[in-house]
Amino acid sequence: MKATIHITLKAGVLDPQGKAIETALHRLGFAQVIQARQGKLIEIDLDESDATTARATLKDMCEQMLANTVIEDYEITLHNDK
Amino acid sequence: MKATIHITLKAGVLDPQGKAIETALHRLGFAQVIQARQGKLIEIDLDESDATTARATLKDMCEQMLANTVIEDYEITLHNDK
Amino acid sequence: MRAAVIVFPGSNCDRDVAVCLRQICNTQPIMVWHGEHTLPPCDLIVLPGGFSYGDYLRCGAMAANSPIMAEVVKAAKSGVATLGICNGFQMLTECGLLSGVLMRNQALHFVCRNVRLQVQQTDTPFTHLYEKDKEIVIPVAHNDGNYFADADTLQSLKDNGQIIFTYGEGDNPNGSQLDIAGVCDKSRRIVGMMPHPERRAEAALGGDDGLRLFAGLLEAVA
Amino acid sequence: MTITKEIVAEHGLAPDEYERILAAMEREPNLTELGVFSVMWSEHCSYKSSRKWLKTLPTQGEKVIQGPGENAGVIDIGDGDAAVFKMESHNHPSFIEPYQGAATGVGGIMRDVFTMGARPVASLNALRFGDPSHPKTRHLVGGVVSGIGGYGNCIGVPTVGGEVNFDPAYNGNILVNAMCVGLARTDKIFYAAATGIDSPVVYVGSKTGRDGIHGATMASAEFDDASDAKRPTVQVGDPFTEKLLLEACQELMASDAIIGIQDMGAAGLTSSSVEMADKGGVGIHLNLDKVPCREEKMTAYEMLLSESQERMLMVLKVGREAEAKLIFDKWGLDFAVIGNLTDTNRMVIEHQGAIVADMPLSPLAEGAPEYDRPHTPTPAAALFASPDTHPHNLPDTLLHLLADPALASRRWVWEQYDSMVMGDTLAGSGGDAALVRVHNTNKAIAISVDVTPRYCFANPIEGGKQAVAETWRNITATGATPLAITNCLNFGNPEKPEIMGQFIGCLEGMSQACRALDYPIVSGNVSLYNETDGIGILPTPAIGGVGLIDDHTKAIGAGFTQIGQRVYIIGDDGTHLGQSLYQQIILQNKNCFAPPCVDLDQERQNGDFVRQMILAGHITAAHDISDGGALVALAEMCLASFNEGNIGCAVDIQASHAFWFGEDQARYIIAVPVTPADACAALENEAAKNNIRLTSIGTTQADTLTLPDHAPIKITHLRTTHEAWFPTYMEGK
Ligand SMILES: Nc1ncnc2c1ncn2[C@@H]1O[C@H](COP(=O)(O)OP(=O)(O)O)[C@@H](O)[C@H]1O
Ligand SMILES: [Mg+2]
Repeated sequence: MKATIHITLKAGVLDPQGKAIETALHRLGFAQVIQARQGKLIEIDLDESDATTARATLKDMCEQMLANTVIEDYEITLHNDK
Repeated sequence: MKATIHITLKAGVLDPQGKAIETALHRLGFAQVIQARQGKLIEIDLDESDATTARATLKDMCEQMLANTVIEDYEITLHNDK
Repeated sequence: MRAAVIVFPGSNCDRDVAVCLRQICNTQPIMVWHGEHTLPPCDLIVLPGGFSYGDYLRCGAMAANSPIMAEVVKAAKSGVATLGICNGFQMLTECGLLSGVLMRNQALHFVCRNVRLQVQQTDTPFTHLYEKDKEIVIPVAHNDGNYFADADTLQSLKDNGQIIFTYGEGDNPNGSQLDIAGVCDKSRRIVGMMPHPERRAEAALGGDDGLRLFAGLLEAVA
Repeated sequence: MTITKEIVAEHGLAPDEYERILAAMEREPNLTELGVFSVMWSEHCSYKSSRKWLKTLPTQGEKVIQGPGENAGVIDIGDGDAAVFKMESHNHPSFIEPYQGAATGVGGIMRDVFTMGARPVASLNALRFGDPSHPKTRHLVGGVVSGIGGYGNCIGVPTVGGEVNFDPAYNGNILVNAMCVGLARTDKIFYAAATGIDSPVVYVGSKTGRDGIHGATMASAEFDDASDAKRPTVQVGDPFTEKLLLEACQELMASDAIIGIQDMGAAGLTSSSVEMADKGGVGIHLNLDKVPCREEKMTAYEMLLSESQERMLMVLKVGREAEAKLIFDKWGLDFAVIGNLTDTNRMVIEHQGAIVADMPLSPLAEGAPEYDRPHTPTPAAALFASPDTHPHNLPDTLLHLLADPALASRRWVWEQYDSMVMGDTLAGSGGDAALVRVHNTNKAIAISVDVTPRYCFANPIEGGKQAVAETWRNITATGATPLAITNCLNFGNPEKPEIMGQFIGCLEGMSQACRALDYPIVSGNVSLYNETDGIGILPTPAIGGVGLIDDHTKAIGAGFTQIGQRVYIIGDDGTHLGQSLYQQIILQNKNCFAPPCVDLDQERQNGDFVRQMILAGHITAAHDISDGGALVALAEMCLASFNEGNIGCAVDIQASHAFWFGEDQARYIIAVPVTPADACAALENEAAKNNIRLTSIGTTQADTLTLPDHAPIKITHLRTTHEAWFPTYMEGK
């Protein structure tokens, strides 16, 4: 099973990297940019075929280490193997 | 229009961060992890309602700044405003 | 004072702080490998600076999950004085012993230079040899030292006098809220700070403003 | 597969070189063997254009333990301590991907140093970028600087110095030269030579991927039909793994299990195994099935040519594998016995049950081609006749120079480097030479990296001399004794006679200076073909000098320490404005005039005097006069004043622009206490006795720099002017 995890900063948490991207895009002339935020993308290959178990395991990983839940949210997407 | 951009290392490029995450997950007892890769997630709010234009603009941003196309690939996903 | 320095893969200020502790204590501190499951009896735990696990994922995140950290948390909660310097500060926030987080520096650059610090609280075992509100100089060297916490947390840090070091006026190197350079927990025995006191511990390196912190600990906890 | 002319050409081999391969092999090579020849005979590995000339460099000296020929040079610094150092280029990768290119450059040179048993204690870099207004420059500066910091900061080795220059000649070819200095015990130096038939050959570190397999796009595409996307040739550095590799190697080196050790740098497994076996005069048998790989279905060709980072090759004593493996396991690194030494003098490679390469070693190594390329000497440049008829306002001229990209403060750069980790940096960036204490002793090593490419271009011999002399002066100005140098020779296309002429001229100048100053060359690196669309870089032989001071408490800095002290120039009056920044920036005259001459006897005499006086405690601040001339040097001493105080100088002599802005060599500015009352007289007497020219130019004072007949310049103003350009430029304003 493959999974994609999105880790994003909670609303209201300072995002210096997002801010910097926003400013740089404006400087490059992309005036349409209203806001930019930066997060993390983690792709995991899991030796597990049951989706429910996989999701539970990934949730554990996020809670224990991958995300800092004080400031970050996470979202797990599972992809079925082709 | 909101967009999500995934920036990932090209296949074959060493991913030290992913490797370190993988090792740490194993140490925490997640033996099921076969591989972990880390990428970036950029969320952009764009003042643009036409999907084609938005996509073209985002592509420009990626090529010019957001991705380092020597070693990274990018993937743009558009979300319609609710 | 029996001091224990925890060494993680990628720590690189472990020796520097050990040199400084040896000078103060006259004995070599105990170096404890991150993979250990027991902590030797000690009066001070130091989480040194560096790049544990390369600072990959989030600074301090993987170190906070090391086997030894469970013991460190236990000891710290039972009152053993605990000092996190730079990467060590990041670990203390990651494992919840201190509130707040250290975000990427505002300028998005690593910064290494001397900064002026105000000692805001002198009623901790770490700071009692300093004079309140007097400026001292200690170097910083970090990529992620931009202290962030929500408004309630900040208010409670202020109310409880937990902000112990702030950057001198106009000398904030990273965009930290309220110019915070170091905080303690409510017990005042767990301290995290971005500046490196061990780098300012002898005249040849520019002064002894940092050494006084360790000298203070020797008096307070031994 | 038969080897066609096209395949030979794809591998960068000339037709006559292929004839030599056929003769050496006594048969047609297969593709893997051809790949091995192509990397071993590349300019980078074989030094085929430069070898003849490198042999002329002075490499011997009383303090030299190991000269060129190993991973790094080694010198004796007393008490059983040795300094191990080398400089290397990573120019092309840094142009393609500045962050990773620079980062892996730092990682590579550190491995060269710790391979020899040394712990790296200092890192420096010499950087050249194109015109600041060139569209690529800002991005390249930002990437390179954060890449150097990213790697060095993480591994925990202080970056203590370097240089940054801009010139349109580097628009299409930036230079990223990294130097590393390590410390070892003289009885624990490790070498590459592999000896002992049957000794196990061990691979440690990171896994092998398809990184940086170049010059072979076609061939590898044929080999690997699975790959679709075009494979990047950029390598990504992993400083965290390198830190673990460093610690693991140090742990193993404490035992006596290692016979020989060599990092896998350029041409990876191929060059490391060929070099180890060839130096030991043995043969080597490798089984590639044992090589730890990070990608699937890697071919022998790919494994042999991969340039994946953070890897080492070792030959262990028979039976010591298990204890070594324990150490690498502890640090979480790969460890694999991949072969053994043989008595065949051949390299035999086995993969999936077949012998995929079987080749004689000596043609690969010392039997590589060596060329005496045609060369024409650089014609002499005309002397510059100074149009000093309408002198400009001195303070304005000074401020203008200090604000120029050529002289503006590099603080923006060096504050991104951790310069203090390891707790022994006594002086980092911002002075003449960096000073790094030998841990737990009173000794310190002094290190400086220099070259003035515009001088080298105008006159390669004088330029070569000047580069060596400037590092020598910088080290001297701290009170340390210069001991030896490393170098990184960056030039254009050696197949052009005028470029080869520059190369030979610079080497000639370097040699003269090294001999005159007892300052041998112990290691180095050559980077040729720095050329785009026929435009070559300026000849840039970067020199890294290393010196020693026995008692670091006697060392001094460039900054003034107290007001009321007498300030002198040591050496002749400034006269020479040709190639000066004054000529180029103020007069806007970019013509190629003759650079200042370097009188090596005078260098030696003046420098030895300065050093003696520093060690005797007579001098409180010293700074050599280089780019910008005497007034710029004086301003820099004000800017560097103790604890960023604002100690200025009241200048009390009237002098011409040539005096203040000439870039004549062999000169210093010093500050001397006026108490006891006869201190200055004593120094003046001493100078007279030694035939040293000493000119009193003023007295240190608080807050301002004043020149006769001009309004005072506030040091704070000097500082804002000097600090402004870099951050403003990098913010893109
Ligand atoms: N310009 C030079 N001056 C002196 N020695 C040099 C020079 N260039 C290369 N060398 C020496 O030649 C040897 C091979 O250099 P190089 O291929 O750069 O080493 P590595 O294989 O470690 O990358 C080294 O010992 C180096 O010190
Ligand atoms: Mg080498």
